[in-house]
Amino acid sequence: MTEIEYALNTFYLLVCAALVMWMAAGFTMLEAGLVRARNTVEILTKNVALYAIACLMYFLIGYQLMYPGEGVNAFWPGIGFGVSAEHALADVTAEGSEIAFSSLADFMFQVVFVATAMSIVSGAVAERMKLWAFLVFAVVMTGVIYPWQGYWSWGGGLLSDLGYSDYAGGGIVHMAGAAAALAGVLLLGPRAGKYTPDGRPRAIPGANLPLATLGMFILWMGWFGFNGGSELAVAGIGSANAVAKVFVNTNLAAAAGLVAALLLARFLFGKADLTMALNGALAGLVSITAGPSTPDPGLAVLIGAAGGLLVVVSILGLDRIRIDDPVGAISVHGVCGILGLLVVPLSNDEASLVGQLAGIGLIGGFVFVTSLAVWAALKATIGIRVHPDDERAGLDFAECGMEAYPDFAHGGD
Amino acid sequence: MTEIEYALNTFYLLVCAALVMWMAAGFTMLEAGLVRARNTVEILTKNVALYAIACLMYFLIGYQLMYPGEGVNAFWPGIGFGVSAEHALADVTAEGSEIAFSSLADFMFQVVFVATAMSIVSGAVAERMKLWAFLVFAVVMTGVIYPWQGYWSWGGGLLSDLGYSDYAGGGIVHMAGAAAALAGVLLLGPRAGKYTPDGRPRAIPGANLPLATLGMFILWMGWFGFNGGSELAVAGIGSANAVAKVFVNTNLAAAAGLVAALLLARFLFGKADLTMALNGALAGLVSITAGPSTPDPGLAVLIGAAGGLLVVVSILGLDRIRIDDPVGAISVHGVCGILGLLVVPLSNDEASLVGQLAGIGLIGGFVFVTSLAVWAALKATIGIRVHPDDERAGLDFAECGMEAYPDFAHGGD
Amino acid sequence: MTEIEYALNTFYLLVCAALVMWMAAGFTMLEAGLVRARNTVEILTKNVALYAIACLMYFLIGYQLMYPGEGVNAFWPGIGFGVSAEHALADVTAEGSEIAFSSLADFMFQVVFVATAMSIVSGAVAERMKLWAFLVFAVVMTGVIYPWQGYWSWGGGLLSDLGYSDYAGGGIVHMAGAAAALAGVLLLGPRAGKYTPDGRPRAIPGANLPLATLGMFILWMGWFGFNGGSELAVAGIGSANAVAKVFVNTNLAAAAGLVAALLLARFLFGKADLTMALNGALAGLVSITAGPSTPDPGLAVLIGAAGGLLVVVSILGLDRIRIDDPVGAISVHGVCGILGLLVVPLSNDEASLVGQLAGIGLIGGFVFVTSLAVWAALKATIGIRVHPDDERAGLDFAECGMEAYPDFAHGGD
Amino acid sequence: MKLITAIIKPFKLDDVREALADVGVQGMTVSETRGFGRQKGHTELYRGAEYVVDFLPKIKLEIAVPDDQVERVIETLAETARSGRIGDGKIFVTALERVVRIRTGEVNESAL
Amino acid sequence: MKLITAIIKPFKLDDVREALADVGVQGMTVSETRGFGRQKGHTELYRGAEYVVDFLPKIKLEIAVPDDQVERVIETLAETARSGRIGDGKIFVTALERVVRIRTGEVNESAL
Amino acid sequence: MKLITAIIKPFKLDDVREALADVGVQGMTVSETRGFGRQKGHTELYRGAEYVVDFLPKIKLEIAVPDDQVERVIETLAETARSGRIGDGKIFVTALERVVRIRTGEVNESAL
Ligand SMILES: Nc1ncnc2c1ncn2[C@@H]1O[C@H](COP(=O)(O)OP(=O)(O)O)[C@@H](O)[C@H]1O
Ligand SMILES: Nc1ncnc2c1ncn2[C@@H]1O[C@H](COP(=O)(O)OP(=O)(O)O)[C@@H](O)[C@H]1O
Ligand SMILES: Nc1ncnc2c1ncn2[C@@H]1O[C@H](COP(=O)(O)OP(=O)(O)O)[C@@H](O)[C@H]1O
Repeated sequence: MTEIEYALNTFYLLVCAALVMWMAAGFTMLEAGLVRARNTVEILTKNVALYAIACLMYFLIGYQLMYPGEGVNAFWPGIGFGVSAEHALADVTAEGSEIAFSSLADFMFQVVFVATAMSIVSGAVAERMKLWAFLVFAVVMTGVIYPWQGYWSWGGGLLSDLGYSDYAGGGIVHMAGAAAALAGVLLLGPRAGKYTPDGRPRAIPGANLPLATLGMFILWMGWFGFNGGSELAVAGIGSANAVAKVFVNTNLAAAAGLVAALLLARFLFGKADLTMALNGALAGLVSITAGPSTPDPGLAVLIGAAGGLLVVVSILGLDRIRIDDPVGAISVHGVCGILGLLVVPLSNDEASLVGQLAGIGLIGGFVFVTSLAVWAALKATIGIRVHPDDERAGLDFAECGMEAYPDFAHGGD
Repeated sequence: MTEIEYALNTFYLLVCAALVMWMAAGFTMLEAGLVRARNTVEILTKNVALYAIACLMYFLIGYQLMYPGEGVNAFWPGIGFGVSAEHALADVTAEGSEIAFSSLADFMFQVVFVATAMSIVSGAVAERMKLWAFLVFAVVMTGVIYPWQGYWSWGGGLLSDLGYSDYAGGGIVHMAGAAAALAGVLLLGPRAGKYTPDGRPRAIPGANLPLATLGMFILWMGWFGFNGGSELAVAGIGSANAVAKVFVNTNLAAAAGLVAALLLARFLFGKADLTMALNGALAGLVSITAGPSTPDPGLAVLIGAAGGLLVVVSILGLDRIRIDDPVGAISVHGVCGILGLLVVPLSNDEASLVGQLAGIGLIGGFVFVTSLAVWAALKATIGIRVHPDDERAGLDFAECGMEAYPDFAHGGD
Repeated sequence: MTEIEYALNTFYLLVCAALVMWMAAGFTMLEAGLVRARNTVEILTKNVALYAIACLMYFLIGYQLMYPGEGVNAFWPGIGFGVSAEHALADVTAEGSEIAFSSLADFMFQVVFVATAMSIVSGAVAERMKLWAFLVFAVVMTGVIYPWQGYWSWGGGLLSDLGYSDYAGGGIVHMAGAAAALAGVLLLGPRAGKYTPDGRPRAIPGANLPLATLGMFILWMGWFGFNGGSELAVAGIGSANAVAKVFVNTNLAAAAGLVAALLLARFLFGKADLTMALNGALAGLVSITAGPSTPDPGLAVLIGAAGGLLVVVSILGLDRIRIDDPVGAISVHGVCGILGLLVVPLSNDEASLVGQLAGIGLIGGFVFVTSLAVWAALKATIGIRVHPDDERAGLDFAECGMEAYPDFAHGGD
Repeated sequence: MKLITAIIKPFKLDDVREALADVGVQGMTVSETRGFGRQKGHTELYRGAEYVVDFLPKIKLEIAVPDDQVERVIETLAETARSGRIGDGKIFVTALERVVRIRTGEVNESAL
Repeated sequence: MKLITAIIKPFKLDDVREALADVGVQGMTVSETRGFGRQKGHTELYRGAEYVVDFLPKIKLEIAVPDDQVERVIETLAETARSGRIGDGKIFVTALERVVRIRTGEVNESAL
Repeated sequence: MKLITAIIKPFKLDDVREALADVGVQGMTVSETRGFGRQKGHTELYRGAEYVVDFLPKIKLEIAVPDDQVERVIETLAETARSGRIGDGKIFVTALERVVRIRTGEVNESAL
């Protein structure tokens, strides 16, 4: 590696990290837009706090857990703390050195990924979960559960050898986040009033759709960093071309997901459902995340469109079986995360369907089970659900003592 | 080109593309802030969908139409599909090679420009146009009209030889978008209630000025990518200096436009009109877009200030002649787009007034006439204007079946 | 310097400048969220205008004042106009040249810093100051006061030799902005109704907490440019590593500040106070700004946490002594700015406590006194406080003639 | 004195206000409200789940008038607020026992 | 005819509306309002400063009914709006002297 | 029993509420509303086009009181809501035929 290549790669990773950090704002706005006004402060607090907790926990123990260098065994990485030592000039420029970027830049890029995984959980359990129970879960998820399974693939553990291919984390980040969310939702139950006594889902419209739309745009923009940075190098013709392809495919998959979801919703509901279009774009993004560097742009369009269609069906389906996910996080990140993993072999010879299924089973299973255990422990101790009166009146007063929009008359009860 | 130069240029183009993509969010927030609450979901849906459509259509046929390599003739580029082949290492590093960046990075940078042009249309026809008619127009505009005229200048067609100079698309993107918007507005007519029976304009205040302000900031930030990326190279001292100058001039022109519009509005209206200040900043940005790399910063300030003054006058003037443009898009992008083209020869010897006038006439005329034809065809078939009852009650229920701010009491009727 | 190094450094500075420009949007949203609805248009107008004024004044005289090359003496830099000449290829690539980036890129990066300093003032004087008085102050502050004291340290003046170390401007930018704000607040007095007749502070909740949260995220993101760009070079292994460390420390300090403030507020108030968490993150960011490149990440966490605790105490304290600062700007930028300066010697041998104290005294004293003089002059002439009726009814109609949210019923009086 | 309360369609407000001013009404109080009646709401879908918008936006006017103005005000209201389509609204009349103008302390007819 | 005004807890609105429809009420007007009464509000802290939320969200229903329906409507209201907890609200009855249906000009009972 | 409806300036609400509590009023219902009267609105410009803000923000208080409290409440209202400037508002008094406390079913004076 020359100095300038190392420098360019490092700068590129940092720019991408800043973009992924920005996704935290995207999740926050998306969720704040899709809940009712009376639960808005709580979801804002949850989101800013989870990002901070993720950064601190991943710094404390997560990063060394996920990238131990040499793990204890293929399943268990062992314990470590802090970040790795920075690279010295001589090591980088040594003949045959493959050190491509600053180790702190690597940490920076990795730390924002765990925050993303955690943000996914936040939306699914919105409008009824206790804030502090959620934050305790965030400590465990970002410090242990996420990095542990991350070790299996990106850290050199057992999935590395099984032909599991997950370029930017469609499974490791998105499906993992969704699995933790699903476990939480199952223990938590649907929001009060979400279902009629005879079990039909009721609409609970989000309070601020411009915010939700802004959130989608932020996520889309941040995803250029999420996927584009996952090439981990840009300072050569091959890697620069790869990054460019990832940008193009990411953008096209999102566009196709949006249009597909918009059209399907139009067909099903007779109107242009904005929230489904937003979810469609995100579905397209998630669907391409496991393999954005191998498909031709035309295939990326198809993958994104498949994600956009699937997400609508999944949201309707989960709603029907009483899995109440106010923002559609489980469908977007879980269902489409799986879709994205399964289509990787279409364009990537190094991936196998078996390997992908192994990854889905191992990551999904591990995160779901460990999360369920943590949620259950929380439920048994401090409780995970707010009091019904507080849920009806809104979590904002109960948990945060303030309103999101105090100057506006609004229909809370 | 060395590998590292190619890599840096490619990365730079991708970063700029991400910034321009972000402008889509800027237009969305700006427009969502300047319409009434009851038309907000519709304008959000329109904006997210048009961005997605622009990406897909430009991928499908627009890019090859605009950059056919060898066109059929100076006027008609011929038909092509998809993106170009990526560059191989050997070609890039060959002696005397001028291949400066990844071809997919180029596509990525180009595709966000067509989305910008389309976003301009959206605001002008707000609060009364049918959503689906608009989206059909978007298909034609982004797939054919925009790339066709783009071929004439950037693609090597007839304007290339006439001394027409348009660095970042003040005419090709902004004036073109405004011309399509004007054609639509003329066929559509003003919003119900916009004029008193005796023809005086009535105020229809926008529902959410913080959003509009956010939109302006997003656009300003994105414009660094829009103009800054249009140098198409950064990996040398000359090009790096040029990009830096473009950043500085873009920023100063916007600042000057903002202050000039604020002061003029203060003088005319006796108060500090925020919306005029926002339009002033955008006017400054548009005015410098056709030539941000040649003027000295001092001249950039003057150009921006001229744009800021002009936009106020233009908005008042169009309002008076019953051209109802809720967000001022025609004034900002059309009128100031023309201003920007006309001042290019002041600092750029390679541009001539005749060439600029030719570009204005050809691009403006072509886009206006073809758009008018498409709008007219839509009007004659599926119709372009919503039912008066739906317009009064707001487009959100009629087109999208939901409200933007359902939790807040508001004055819809 | 090689061409490519120069180019990469220039591009890096421009990207960082765009991020810092984006902070203007962050301050705007933060402040628009923390004031009442009836004062929102005014604060939006103030913020967009101050950014524009800062750019123009710094271009006109500020930049040459701050970086005169050779100053008249250690205290007074002398007068100059415009920007510096751009570097020629030969000069850059000359043997032993230390020219690392485009001079216009340097201007671009510097100009957004003065805007940041000015934005700090805006929030503290919100909801009662006359718009035009504020803008006149902005002209003096950004054209003269800020650059004059900036000359002492970054420009080579008297603080350069005193061992004062301020990597990214914790004192020069943040404490300076807070000192100007404090002077204004002292002359202006608290908002009507902020204190009970017997002097106890009353709550005046902000109207739109999602906006405030968005503002915090924008600031956090922009701070990567603010601190990360202040290394002023990235194109070598040493500088790339330094920038990576700055990113990591900036992010961790913010995270720690957020969590610390959230926990302390929970302990004091019994609930999760979102606005304190937001201030805590910003406090962490300010606290690390004076020295983000020297502490180990663990120390950065501690510094950020200290900032987060301090900001809560400071906000409560200032509130008690009737210094009414609606957004907490003086605590965040002033008090934590000082904290940040004082902890630099912990990890940086080149800084001394004496030097830091000298900087705090000189910069803080100079900016406070000169600002006080300007505010006093304004008070004596055009007045700085709006009429009590206008304050009660909200500044928006009085100063801007429009409402921020006209479609929503709201409780203005 | 009577208190005349009218529930009207929001878009009629400006016309009504002007017409009332023309017949000498010098003051009124206006509120946003929602109405439920023969005019049916609409069923919408949000993310596939149904919801009924059955309370439609209406404006409530409250106008205190001296007895001799009652007829004229009711007539004017009924005429200008009428669109002829279902949901035009109602006028309710109740007896007012006393009126006080806060600023001056004047009472009854002179307080109007 | 009477005008029945009920102040109820917001979450009871749907139940009340349905029950009223069941006993034949064909129209009503609904407003958001805030109530102050025996049900105490709560004290909150915003950035360390106290504020009291003492006006609690309530819904106001206004229902014009012919005399023979009054009892039934009041009973239905009282039953369905009751949660048994403090703050359930009040029902007020005033005399209605006249009602006009704007659309048709019908008056009194036939206007309801 | 009477229903006292007062239209007041919003910034007077806190004072009025406290003064009413002092004279023994235990409950009231408050709404945001807009008033039109002698107090003129203001003309503004939005992007150069005129618009008139002629409905000014007001607060409506509704207070049901037993007959023997009527005078005191009216006086207290008039005094504390008075700023002496145009637009201070009105007090309207109507007869209340019946009051029900929903929680307990109590009626009339004991329901207040
Ligand atoms: N009995 C009632 N009591 C109170 N308000 C009523 C009553 N009936 C109707 N309204 C109000 O009048 C509005 C119009 O009534 P509706 O029955 O829809 O149409 P119309 O008046 O044309 O017959 C309703 O939306 C409601 O606000
Ligand atoms: N005297 C009154 N006049 C008008 N409204 C009242 C009065 N007393 C109570 N209310 C309304 O009824 C609501 C409930 O009253 P409250 O005293 O809290 O409980 P409860 O009715 O169960 O005794 C109040 O919030 C207020 O809106
Ligand atoms: N005839 C009326 N009927 C109902 N409300 C009225 C009437 N006249 C005035 N009001 C209400 O009282 C408020 C104050 O009245 P206004 O004439 O402006 O001042 P003042 O009461 O000081 O003479 C108005 O804004 C309106 O809400």
